[in-house]
Amino acid sequence: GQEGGAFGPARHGMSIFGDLKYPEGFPHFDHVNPKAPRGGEMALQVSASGGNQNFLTFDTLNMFSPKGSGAAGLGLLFDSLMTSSGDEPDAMYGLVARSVQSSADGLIFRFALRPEARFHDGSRLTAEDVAFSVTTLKTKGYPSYRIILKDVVSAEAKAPDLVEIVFAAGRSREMPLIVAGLPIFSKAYYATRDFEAGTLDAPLGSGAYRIAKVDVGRSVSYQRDPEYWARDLNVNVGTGNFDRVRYEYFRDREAAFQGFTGGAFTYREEFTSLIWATRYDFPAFKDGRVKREELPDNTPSGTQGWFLNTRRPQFKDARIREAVGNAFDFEWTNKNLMYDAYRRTVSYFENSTLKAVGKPGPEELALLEPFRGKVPDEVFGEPYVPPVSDGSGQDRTLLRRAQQLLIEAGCKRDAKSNLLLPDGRPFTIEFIEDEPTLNRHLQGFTKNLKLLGIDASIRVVDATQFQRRVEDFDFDLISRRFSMSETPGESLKAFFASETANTRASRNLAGIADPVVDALITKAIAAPTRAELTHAVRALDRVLRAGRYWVPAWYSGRHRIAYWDAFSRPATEARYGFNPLGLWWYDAEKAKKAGL
Amino acid sequence: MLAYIARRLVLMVPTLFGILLVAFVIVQFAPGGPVERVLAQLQGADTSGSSRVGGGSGDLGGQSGMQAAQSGSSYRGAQGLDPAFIKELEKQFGFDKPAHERFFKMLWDYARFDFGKSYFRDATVLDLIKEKLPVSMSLGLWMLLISYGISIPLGIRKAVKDGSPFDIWTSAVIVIGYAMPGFLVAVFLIVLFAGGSFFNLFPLRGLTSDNWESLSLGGKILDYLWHITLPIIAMSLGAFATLTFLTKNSFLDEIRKQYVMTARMKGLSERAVLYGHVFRNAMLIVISGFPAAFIHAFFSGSILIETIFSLDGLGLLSFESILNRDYPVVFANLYIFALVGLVINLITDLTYTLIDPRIDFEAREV
Amino acid sequence: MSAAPILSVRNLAVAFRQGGKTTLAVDGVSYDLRRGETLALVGESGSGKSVSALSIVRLLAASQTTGEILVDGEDMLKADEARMRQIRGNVISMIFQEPMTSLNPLHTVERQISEILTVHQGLSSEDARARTLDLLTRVGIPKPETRMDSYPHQLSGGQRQRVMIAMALANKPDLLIADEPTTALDVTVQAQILELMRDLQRETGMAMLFITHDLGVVRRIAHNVCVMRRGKIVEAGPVSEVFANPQHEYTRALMAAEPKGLPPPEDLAKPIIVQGQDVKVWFPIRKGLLRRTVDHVKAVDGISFSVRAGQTVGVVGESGSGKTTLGLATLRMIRSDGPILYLGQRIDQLGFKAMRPLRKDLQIVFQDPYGSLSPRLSVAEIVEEGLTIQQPDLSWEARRAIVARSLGEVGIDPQAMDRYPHEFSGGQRQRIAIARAIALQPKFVVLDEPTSALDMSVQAQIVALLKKLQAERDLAYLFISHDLKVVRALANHLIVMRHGKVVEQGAASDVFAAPKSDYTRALLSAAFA
Amino acid sequence: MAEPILAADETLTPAAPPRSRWSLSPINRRRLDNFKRNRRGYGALWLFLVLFITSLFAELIANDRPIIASYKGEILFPVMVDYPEEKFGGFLARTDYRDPVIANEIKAHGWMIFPPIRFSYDTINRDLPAPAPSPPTWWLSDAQCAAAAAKVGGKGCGDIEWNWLGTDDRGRDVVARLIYGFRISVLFGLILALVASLVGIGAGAVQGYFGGWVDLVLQRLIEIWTSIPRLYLLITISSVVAPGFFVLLIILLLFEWTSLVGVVRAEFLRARNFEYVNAARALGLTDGTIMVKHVLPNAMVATLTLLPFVLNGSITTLTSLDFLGFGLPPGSPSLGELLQQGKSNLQAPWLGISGFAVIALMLSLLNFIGEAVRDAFDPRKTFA
Ligand SMILES: Nc1ncnc2c1ncn2[C@@H]1O[C@H](COP(=O)(O)OP(=O)(O)OP(=O)(O)O)[C@@H](O)[C@H]1O
Ligand SMILES: Nc1ncnc2c1ncn2[C@@H]1O[C@H](COP(=O)(O)OP(=O)(O)OP(=O)(O)O)[C@@H](O)[C@H]1O
Ligand SMILES: [Mg+2]
Ligand SMILES: [Mg+2]
Repeated sequence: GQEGGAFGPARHGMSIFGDLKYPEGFPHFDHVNPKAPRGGEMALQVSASGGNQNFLTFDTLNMFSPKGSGAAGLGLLFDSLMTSSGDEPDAMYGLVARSVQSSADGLIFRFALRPEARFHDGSRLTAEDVAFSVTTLKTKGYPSYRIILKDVVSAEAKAPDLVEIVFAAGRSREMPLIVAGLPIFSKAYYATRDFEAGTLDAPLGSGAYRIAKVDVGRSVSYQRDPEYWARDLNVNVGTGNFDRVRYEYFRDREAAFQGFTGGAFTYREEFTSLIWATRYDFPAFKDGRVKREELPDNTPSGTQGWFLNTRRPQFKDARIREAVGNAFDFEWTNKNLMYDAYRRTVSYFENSTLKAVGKPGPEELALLEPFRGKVPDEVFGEPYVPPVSDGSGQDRTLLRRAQQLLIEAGCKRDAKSNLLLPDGRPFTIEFIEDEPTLNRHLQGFTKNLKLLGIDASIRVVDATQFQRRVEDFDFDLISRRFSMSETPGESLKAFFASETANTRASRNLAGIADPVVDALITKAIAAPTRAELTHAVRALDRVLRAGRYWVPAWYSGRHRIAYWDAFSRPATEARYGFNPLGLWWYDAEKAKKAGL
Repeated sequence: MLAYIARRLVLMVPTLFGILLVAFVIVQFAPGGPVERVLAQLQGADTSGSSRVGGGSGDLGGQSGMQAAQSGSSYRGAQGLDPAFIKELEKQFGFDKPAHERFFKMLWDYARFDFGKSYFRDATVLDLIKEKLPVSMSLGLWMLLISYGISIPLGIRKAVKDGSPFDIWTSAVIVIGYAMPGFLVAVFLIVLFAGGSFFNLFPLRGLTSDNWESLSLGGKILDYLWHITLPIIAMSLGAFATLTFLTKNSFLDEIRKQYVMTARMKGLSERAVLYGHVFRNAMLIVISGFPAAFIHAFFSGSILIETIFSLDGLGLLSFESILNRDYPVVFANLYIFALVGLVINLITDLTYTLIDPRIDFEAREV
Repeated sequence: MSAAPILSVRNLAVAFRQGGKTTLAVDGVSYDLRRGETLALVGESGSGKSVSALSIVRLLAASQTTGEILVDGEDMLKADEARMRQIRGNVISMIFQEPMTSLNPLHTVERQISEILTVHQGLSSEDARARTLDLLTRVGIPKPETRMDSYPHQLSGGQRQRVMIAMALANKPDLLIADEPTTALDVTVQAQILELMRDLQRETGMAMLFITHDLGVVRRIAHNVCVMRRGKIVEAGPVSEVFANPQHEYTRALMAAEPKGLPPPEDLAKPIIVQGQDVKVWFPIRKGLLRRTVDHVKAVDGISFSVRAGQTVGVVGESGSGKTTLGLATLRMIRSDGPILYLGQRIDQLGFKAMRPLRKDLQIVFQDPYGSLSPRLSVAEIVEEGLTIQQPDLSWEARRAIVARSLGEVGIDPQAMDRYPHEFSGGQRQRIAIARAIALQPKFVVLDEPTSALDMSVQAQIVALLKKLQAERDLAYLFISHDLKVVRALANHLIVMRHGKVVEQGAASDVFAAPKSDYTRALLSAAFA
Repeated sequence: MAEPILAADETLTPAAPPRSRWSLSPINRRRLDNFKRNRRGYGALWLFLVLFITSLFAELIANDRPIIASYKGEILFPVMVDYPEEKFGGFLARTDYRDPVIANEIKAHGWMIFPPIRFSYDTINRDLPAPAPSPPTWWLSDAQCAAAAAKVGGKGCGDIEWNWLGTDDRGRDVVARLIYGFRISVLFGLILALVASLVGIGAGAVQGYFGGWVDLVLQRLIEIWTSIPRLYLLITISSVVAPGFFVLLIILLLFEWTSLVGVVRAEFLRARNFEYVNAARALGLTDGTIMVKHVLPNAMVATLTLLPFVLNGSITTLTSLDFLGFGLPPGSPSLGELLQQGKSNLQAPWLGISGFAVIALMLSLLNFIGEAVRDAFDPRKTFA
């Protein structure tokens, strides 16, 4: 007898709501060029970190241990049970796993493995290895893995090609996907080695690339494995086209940029509007050897903004919170400090289908209606959008509105024109930051707050101290950026639920504690289909925005990339997976022209 | 003198104790510890502060403006932190024990020169220092050589030619060199000589090329020199000023004394007079500072220059370990450098007596 | 004697400028000096003797020199530095007036002397060492091997002077400029040195420009003499002529001047001011890197003495016999063993602080006046300093008046009191040191060779001053000197020292009249020969 | 016979004319003269004083508030007094006199006189012709200025407010920041350097002069003191109080003084053996007097030489603290911040260059002054 009820059918892929774009036996993903030539090299910098990776340096080839800083690209060494498709928000298709089936209650997942899966040393990749990998990451892995894998109860090899993962009841929706995406280590290899060791020995993997060369702290190169067991697998067709992949590290931003101009590496994603706007005037760019492009980014842009700590007396009143938001002139900031490179974030789910726009549709209304009276009426109209200023940096209309709101909320001024809270205490706001980057943008913000009579100041502290203060909610206003998933689930609680409002170290920075929000989160988590999820989250977005818990910042919605003109790319973009390293290929002809 | 040396050596023990105690107490009060550091890093913050040094980040905030998101799988589960996990971390770093217990354990370990391992790297502290030493030594020794090699003769010449045009223009050059911030110069040099815009002549990073192992000895030396040229230039511009002026002024003070006249009367060459006679009298501080400078050269570090040229030296190590709350590294660094410092101080004092036999350290009871 | 002068000075003038004022230190001096000849330059302290000598080798900083200085026909004022280097130390050597400050304090005796040998003669280091040893022996340094590694501060004044002399003679120069070369030497050693110079003169035909205030010495060794006063030569000629028949009023005065008179007889009823019993000062000799003590220099080795109010105890004896050390120990300037009492109170164990209130009663004039004057203080500040302790409420004007009077008393133009010490002549500095000590109105003064750099007339003036003060204030002196004439004029009690021990001690009159020990006898006979 | 000669020639002139209260003693006169004779140093002193004193009145030179204004017949002093905007018919708690609404209102009912530079160190130029850091206005073409000029009804760069040295990366006027930055740096540096030197010299002097146990113990204490992990101390302190001018000054002072101790101690160890120090002791002078008047001048050379660099060092320290985020509160006019911006904005050379130029100027002036002071106390220095 099986616990958890009967198992469903074995499938070649899985997704949160079960919808799969590609049928079993599909030849290749749509967004690849199946005929992409193989060869050449791509050299780049790390731009996203996982495990213990660090943007500035590395000292170990083990990125999954808590110790040290792992080299970039180590993920290339490892296969996972399944791999994401890139043009669906969360679907994954079998890589090492041939198929997957789950119990009716969704707590037990069984992955059937491909018998041909091999590690680089030729040994077979078995269910034992998968089970070992999951349990090891859960117990000894880098903390983020340990935290995520909390909901994994066990991972067991049922047969050499069958692994069973048991999840805890109430697991978050994405757990199976997370497990399916974990790297798979060789159990035999680690029998004689310490998994946590910060070693410089190349770890044994099974993936498309092997480590070719390591120059600690400076660069790490990978070589495509021509014998890769899954090279012709449908999920891999048209991917991994570069013979060599090289990651370069620079501790200094300017040095890195100069490295790029000199051809020390060939692909660069730009995160700074200033450099993008002003520095692309070097010879290689001018004579066309370096190309520059802005590609759309369709993934949720992340939730960045200044969260107002509602636990503080200043910010108890939503009117005051809105007034504070009015003091930030995004239009001026964007134009004068950021070369108009950004767009205003208005929603917690910006740049995704989950963002609420226009008047609520019938489904949303259905969700919201029960709360009429408990939420501001504006929830039933257009969602709140931060006001657009006249771009003068000091829009008097907005400030006047702020002033009115403050007075409505009961604020007064003392003899010296300092603003007082309704309870008579002086109104002070301290922005704390763990790095000075945003100070520029805050300058005008604080200036406007001061015009309103608020004693606003900025304080920069070191990251660790910052963390301590964030954990203790010891701040007035804080800037954070959270990544949002296209399929949010449990994580919504961490950000917005009242249960986390007073849990130390939670991510509910604003201290949102609203039963309506809680109820909508429950709806979202329980949503059985993507459509229902979307409605629930949009409704949630409306309620949250009506709460004025934050002063939203901005987002790019684009990838700004520059590269030495040696690459070609597939005609269709992967909507959810921006992955030049995996999908582009080396164009020898262009490369010759570019002098590479 | 023997008694004095013995006294000094014996006093090193309480001194080291004092140093560790004070540091330990202060560290206890510093807000945030290794646990917060781990948590901050989990949130994608740059806990070492190096990105601040290495140049501001993008417009989006977060580490270096890059996506601080955890890759692929993990960010989907962005969740709150489990208090049990925090407890576990505390235990891992030994913070479940009371402070005094930790302190005495540290003392006992250090007394046996057991410095333990870094919290955040799988390496012993000594290995870390060993790993970073070559960089620091390279920078330090060259700087020392250049600054002493140029400043002292220059200072002497300036003293001899006090008030002449030579004196004036060298002063101006030195002061301007000093006022130039090394990090700006460094960046300027990189743009000019190591980027794709002007001359791509010098390497951007490190001490050696990645094919260093395969080079011949001469090739190795050339490669090494090729690498350190820019950092050394950037660092040394400001290095002459104090030493040169100190030399000049000390010389000015001595140069008209009676014994110099005697030396001149002997018919000695100007060089012999200046270096043979005046030097030792004038340069007590400079000469006796040399052993210290020499030893320090091994451990010197410049966070900014190391960052700009991606040189992993002790400067960065100690800076990062402090901001990272990597206490084993912090305390071991402190202990080792303090110990070295104490020995250097003693050596310096002994050099005083070698330079000037009249010097002693006793109290004058008469 | 060859006809062409090796040195010919024409119309030499040296001017100093400070604070916009110009002081003419040497004013149109001309003389000739031939090979094998000795020219003595005598004259009043501060008359420009040293300045004129220094200008020959162009070692005067911050001055304007005009005229002509021909050495072997070559004008020194026009020669370039390289040429000057060849000349200095080789053709011309110089013994500086102040040996105490003229040696490099951080070089050993050996190094100082051998350097000049290696530079000009290219001797190897062993040869140079051997030569150095020989030179040291010849200038009368006892046990020179043990002295080779000494630093100047470990030597007595006379020893330092002899090191200077050895240095100057090392290269057998053609012209030796000796600026008061024997001031710190006792008569026997002085004789030995003069003999050495004369030998050298005979041997190499060396010419000597000999600056001194000791007319006896002039008579003994000089062929010609120039008498200087206020920067001018007032009289010149062969020694015999000038001495026999001085023309200028000043010359006559100089010749006649001599510390005269006898001290009052000892008054045993007066209280004992300072007393020492079996005083010992042993300096450790240190060797090696760790500076272990291997032996001792027994500088003062069990000396007992007492000084009464109104009494002057003269201390005489061979150079290096421990006189200075004794004086310093008496004032507790160095550590010593054996009780020392001041007004019956033991002070030999007193510390720094405890001594301080007594200091104003116990004063000292150091043997090395130059070294004892702070180089960055003006003379006024130096002399005034003691007053600020003694009479802290004096107004600035009053203090300056006292300073001016004190300086005037020792014969220094008070208008010069705002100058720095280095802007004075050797003798002037010595007098400044005396003025400083006296300004404090002490009860007891140690005078360590206070008149060694003074010409006869000033010497007499100082002696008279000391006597006057003694009479007025019942001052007690411990008077250290080589100049037995001065001692005779001042001291009523005498201690004769040798090798750190007392050879003879007693009432001065007795000792002068009937010396008991051979050493004293030799000393006296040399002095009053 | 000797005495008459003396008496005849050396007339004892009165020492000096009586000194008035404020005049210098002759030797100090001479020192002052020596100082003045070093023309470079003397000139540098004047220039420095002029710059420094001018910068003390920075509020009257570069400010975003009028020095004086007349509104509806009332004379106002906005530089000194905060007037709420209500006074001028607005609604805000503070008045931004640069705001066209207010400016027009005041002009309509009176007049106002602005300082020559109408930006304060923290004034954001809201009408930038180009995104910040925007270049010096004279560097721009009229086309670039057109948009900004249109707002004030003009056409080209001549019609807009000028940023002579451009703006920093937050749109603040560089000249204004330099003026205020110079003031804060010099004040900070001078106080720090002077107090630190005083304490450092004192400690070094005591150690070197007395030697023995005093030296042994003090030296050990200093060894312990200098080993204090400063960054932690800073972090700790700054977590309690917001780091500002005085907090930073005190924290830096706590450590800066040790830098001179070693040098001074060495000089004292050496000089206490000099004959003239013994002589001073024999005079019965107090230890303090001996140390200050006789020994210290020897240590002064090193101290005077190092002083300008200590001062400059404090600027550098401030810079590095800025880097770490422990510096002056964000927004303060710090030269360090300007240099730092220069580094991250290579396309805007005016930032780095102007910051560097001010520091170089300041350092040169101080060095020249230091040289002249040294000359003044050098007994052998004579000027032809
Ligand atoms: N550097 C100087 N600046 C100003 N005046 C000076 C300087 N050096 C010497 N003098 C003055 O020049 C005069 C001559 O000095 P000099 O040393 O030649 O005297 P001297 O004849 O050697 O006397 P003594 O016998 O006392 O040594 C003195 O009055 C002295 O004050
Ligand atoms: N600091 C010292 N260290 C070692 N030896 C010393 C020291 N000071 C003096 N001496 C030695 O002690 C002896 C006595 O010296 P002192 O200076 O008392 O002689 P002196 O009688 O004053 O001689 P002079 O007449 O030459 O001045 C000398 O041999 C000298 O070398
Ligand atoms: Mg003389
Ligand atoms: Mg003596």
